[in-house]
Amino acid sequence: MPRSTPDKTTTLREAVAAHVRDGDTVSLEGFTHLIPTAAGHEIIRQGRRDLTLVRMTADIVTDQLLAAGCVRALVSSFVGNSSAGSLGELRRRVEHADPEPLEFEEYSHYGMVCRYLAGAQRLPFYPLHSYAGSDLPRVNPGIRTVTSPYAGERVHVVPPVNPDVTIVHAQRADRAGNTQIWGLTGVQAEAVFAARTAVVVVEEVVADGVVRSDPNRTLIPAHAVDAVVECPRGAHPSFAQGYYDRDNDFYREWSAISAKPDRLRAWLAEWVYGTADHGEYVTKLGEGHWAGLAVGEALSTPVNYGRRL
Amino acid sequence: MPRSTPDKTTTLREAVAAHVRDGDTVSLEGFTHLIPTAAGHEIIRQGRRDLTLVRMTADIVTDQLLAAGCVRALVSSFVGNSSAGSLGELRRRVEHADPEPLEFEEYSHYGMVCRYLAGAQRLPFYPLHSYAGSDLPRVNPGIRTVTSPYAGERVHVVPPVNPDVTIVHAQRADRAGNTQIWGLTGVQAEAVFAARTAVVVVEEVVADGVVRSDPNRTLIPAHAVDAVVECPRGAHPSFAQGYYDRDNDFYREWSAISAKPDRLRAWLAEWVYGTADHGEYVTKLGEGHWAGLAVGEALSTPVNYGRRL
Amino acid sequence: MEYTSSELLAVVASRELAGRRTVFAGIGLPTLAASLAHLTVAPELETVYESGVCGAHPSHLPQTIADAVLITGAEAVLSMPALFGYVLQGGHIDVGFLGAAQIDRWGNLNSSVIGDWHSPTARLPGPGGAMEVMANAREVFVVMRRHDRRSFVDELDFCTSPGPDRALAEGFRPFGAGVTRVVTELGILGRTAPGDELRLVAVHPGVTAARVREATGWELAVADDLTTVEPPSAGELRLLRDDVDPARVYLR
Amino acid sequence: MEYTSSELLAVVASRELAGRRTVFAGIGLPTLAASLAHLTVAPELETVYESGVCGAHPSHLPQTIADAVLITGAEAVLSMPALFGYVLQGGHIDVGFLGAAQIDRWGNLNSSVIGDWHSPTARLPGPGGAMEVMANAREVFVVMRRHDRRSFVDELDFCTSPGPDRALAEGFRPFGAGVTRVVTELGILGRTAPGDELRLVAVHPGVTAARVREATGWELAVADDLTTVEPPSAGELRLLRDDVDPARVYLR
Repeated sequence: MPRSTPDKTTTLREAVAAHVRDGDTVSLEGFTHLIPTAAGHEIIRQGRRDLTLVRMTADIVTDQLLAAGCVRALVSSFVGNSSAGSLGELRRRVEHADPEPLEFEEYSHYGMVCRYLAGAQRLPFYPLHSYAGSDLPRVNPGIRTVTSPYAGERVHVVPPVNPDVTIVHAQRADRAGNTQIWGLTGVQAEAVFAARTAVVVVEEVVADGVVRSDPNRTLIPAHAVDAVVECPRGAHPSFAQGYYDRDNDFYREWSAISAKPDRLRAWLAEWVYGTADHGEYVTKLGEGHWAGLAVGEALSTPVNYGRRL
Repeated sequence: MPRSTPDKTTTLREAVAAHVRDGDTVSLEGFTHLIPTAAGHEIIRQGRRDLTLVRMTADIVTDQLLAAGCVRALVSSFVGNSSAGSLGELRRRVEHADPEPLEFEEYSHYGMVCRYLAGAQRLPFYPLHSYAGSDLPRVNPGIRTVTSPYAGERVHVVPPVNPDVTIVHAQRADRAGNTQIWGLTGVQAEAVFAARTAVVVVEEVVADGVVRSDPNRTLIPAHAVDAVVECPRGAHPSFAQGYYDRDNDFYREWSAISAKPDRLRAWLAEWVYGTADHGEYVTKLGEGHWAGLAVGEALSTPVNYGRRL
Repeated sequence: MEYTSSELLAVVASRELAGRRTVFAGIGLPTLAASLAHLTVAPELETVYESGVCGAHPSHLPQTIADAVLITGAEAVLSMPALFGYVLQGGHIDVGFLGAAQIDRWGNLNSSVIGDWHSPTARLPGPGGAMEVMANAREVFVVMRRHDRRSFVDELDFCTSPGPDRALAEGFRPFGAGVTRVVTELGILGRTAPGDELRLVAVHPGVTAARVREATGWELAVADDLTTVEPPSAGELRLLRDDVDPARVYLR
Repeated sequence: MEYTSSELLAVVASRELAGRRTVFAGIGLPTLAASLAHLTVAPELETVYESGVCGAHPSHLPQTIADAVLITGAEAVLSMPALFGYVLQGGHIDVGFLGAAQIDRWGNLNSSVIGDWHSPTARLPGPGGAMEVMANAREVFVVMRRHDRRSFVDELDFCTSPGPDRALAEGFRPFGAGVTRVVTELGILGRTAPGDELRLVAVHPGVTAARVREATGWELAVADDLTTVEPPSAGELRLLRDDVDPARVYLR
């Protein structure tokens, strides 16, 4: 009676080649945790152009995609290098159209979440309470209002976003795409469900039995996933809970790297164009570097799903 | 730096006495799994009246609350004894106003889910695609439409529900109310967040460390919970994944019990009014009965949350 | 080989799942059909249950859509907001199985009441998630064990789960095709797009079109290329009996 | 005992959390304040982070709101739809901490741009979840290290996160009170309800009302019962230095 699950595993190179096209709307999600950096780097290596990038927290990987000339438009709710400083390329493009303008659609965090919720649920809009009195609706015509048919009060709404492709990073999946995430889970499931195509990049592709021992841990079921890529350490410089820690030094360093266009481009030449794939990037960082990001063990107490006797 | 978590543990008798009042809107959720039967029985024992009961799948415990005269109005999306037959008392009240009428508000399953979603998010309405062309909006004025301010299409909406109290059953919680559920999780978290007051009944109150070893398993955080009650086997005749199986024989038996008003009332006299609390009900069923519902072990593979070295 | 009516319906429904990726199944015949399809025409089919289970691998044949054996070993268990909102309304279901007390010629379904909603002759369980399946699955298969004029009616007492024609008439753009297949003890009714009536497309061996028309509460149209259903093969019956339902939970 | 400006701000902010059940905290001073409050005025306070963490029990002082040490050992980690939708918009947060580049007399905040939004002099990080905290927390505390006319402005360049007055002016009924406390290096501004302006309610020892008014970009009103802030006690400082931030991550 069990189904035989399809095998959707592939390489990052093949997944990006097959699913990310020039002009696409691409969502890369991961809130501080599990940022799909390796996927961003592969998009840069393959030279995609005119992308509309959708990402709540536009941070280092966004700055890199901008500097590589991949991005025409950005949809985001926070454009900063976390608390470590600024995104140099982003600021140059927004403040000085240097080297070219950037179309920018600004929402709040929950506004972005609601856009994914509407997209995932095939709704024409999603209501929220955030924008009453803000100047944001004046510069973003996507933010509108609806009048409730009950007490008649108005409420703000945002439109759905349905990315051509969503790419997320996760700890583990089976080969069919059943994806398990723990620690911060952010908006990854909604971003995947909202997308026409979805690629999941994981630290480990695991045996079916591992996933099925804990089906509640599966936040993204196989039918929502088109490709599964095993790419260990693919979230660096962000972190993967239980696998490696955040590279806080690199975040601080990025503010200096990105402050100078030449230095930023030299960094891309060395670390992205200069590496054939994420495996080379990982090796180039060196085992000493990775040892500094290693984490210890804090295992969850197992739960019993039960078995019919 | 750690906070000292508050202790909200109490007995079912005290929780119902403190939080369920005559005339209240009471939500009891649990979709086949983890139905808060023991809480329903305690409401019957304490003789609450004029309740508006909100429950997606109005099943055995609903029929019992109706028969005990606790319920004036029912809000539901499925009124049947699962696939095992009918709810006798409910049918008598709806079909013949026997022994008294029942106000009935009918939604679909997702309509109910959306009412909880709106309630939990403090939204004036929640949009969904279910009702286009159905006769249900003709008999339920709560189901209305809104026009999208984007492409101008109409979409149906439902109003929020904000129960005076929501009671759910779960596998385990800590004494502060951080509640962990696995297996079917239904709409329990949303029903709790939508409520003004929430009572969580659990198979086990566990040590803080058990909950904190797996924070992603916590679906209901402490701040949303007002009372925590340890009540083993409190979901019978429904089941608790990993604790005991569903009592399918009792489901089938209920169709016969509830078919006759006298027999139903005799059942209540013996099993609810005739037991001081759920502990007595469990004992009265007998260890032989419970042995038939026992389940074996199927443990989840632990995940590593990591520890800073 | 001899076969029962349940076996016939399960086999016929399973064949209709060829090439489908996801099916939203209820308990009983739909679960039998989906399970048989795994072993025959659709090995990679993902079965989704209203309770939140995706990709179940049960140790025993489930007795409810929420049976504990569906959860243990499943690929994913989702909350109801995710299941109904993201999976179903999100458009991820290829085929939804539904039953009903009444069906009309456009595939509209009644599962709420017999008689008037406000004072019904018989109060039925109601919509559950059927309305959502109808509105959001790409197509819907109905399995009705009994084929008679009480169930196949000219006019529904109440329309619980409307097909796309009724949605269109009210100015809403439907997502799915509504009911495309009705499998009964007498044969198969089919329908391809909004605007179509259900037509008799196949009869079981030994059943005439006239007998089906007689059992139907409206003037049932018959397809020009009416065929006879291929009876369950020995292989299909063996799989159904030995692998899918060896304990004879649903096969009677 | 001597103390730094950071220690002063953390201690003063922690005292304001007395009796509160839930606080939505950012990293840095708000985290220090909440952690100190656990040990002093609000032992049962639940700290909630934008990242989804509820009831953190970190082994080390966190460096970001998503630091791995906040997750391991936490009471709950929620998805962003649950955190923003159920917890924050649902009305479960008593106090939200916010910072900003600019604040005006009604407690409206700018964190988006200096200059015109379409061609800014300086592009700042933007709203993040600040707009949601402002709209949905019962009250908001602002901690601003620097108190000067560049930050305390007569008119915002852009209103990112509006207080309830601006919402009311547009016909929306606000949920929370907006900014009720602004703690700075010079003192404390306070405000109780929509319609109120921020007023100087307390100054730090050695600071005059005139100096605060001079550093504020609008005609700052001064409370009749202006008080002097009680300096950090030896006990508060010891807890802050030895228990809350022994590694001096934020205390400088």
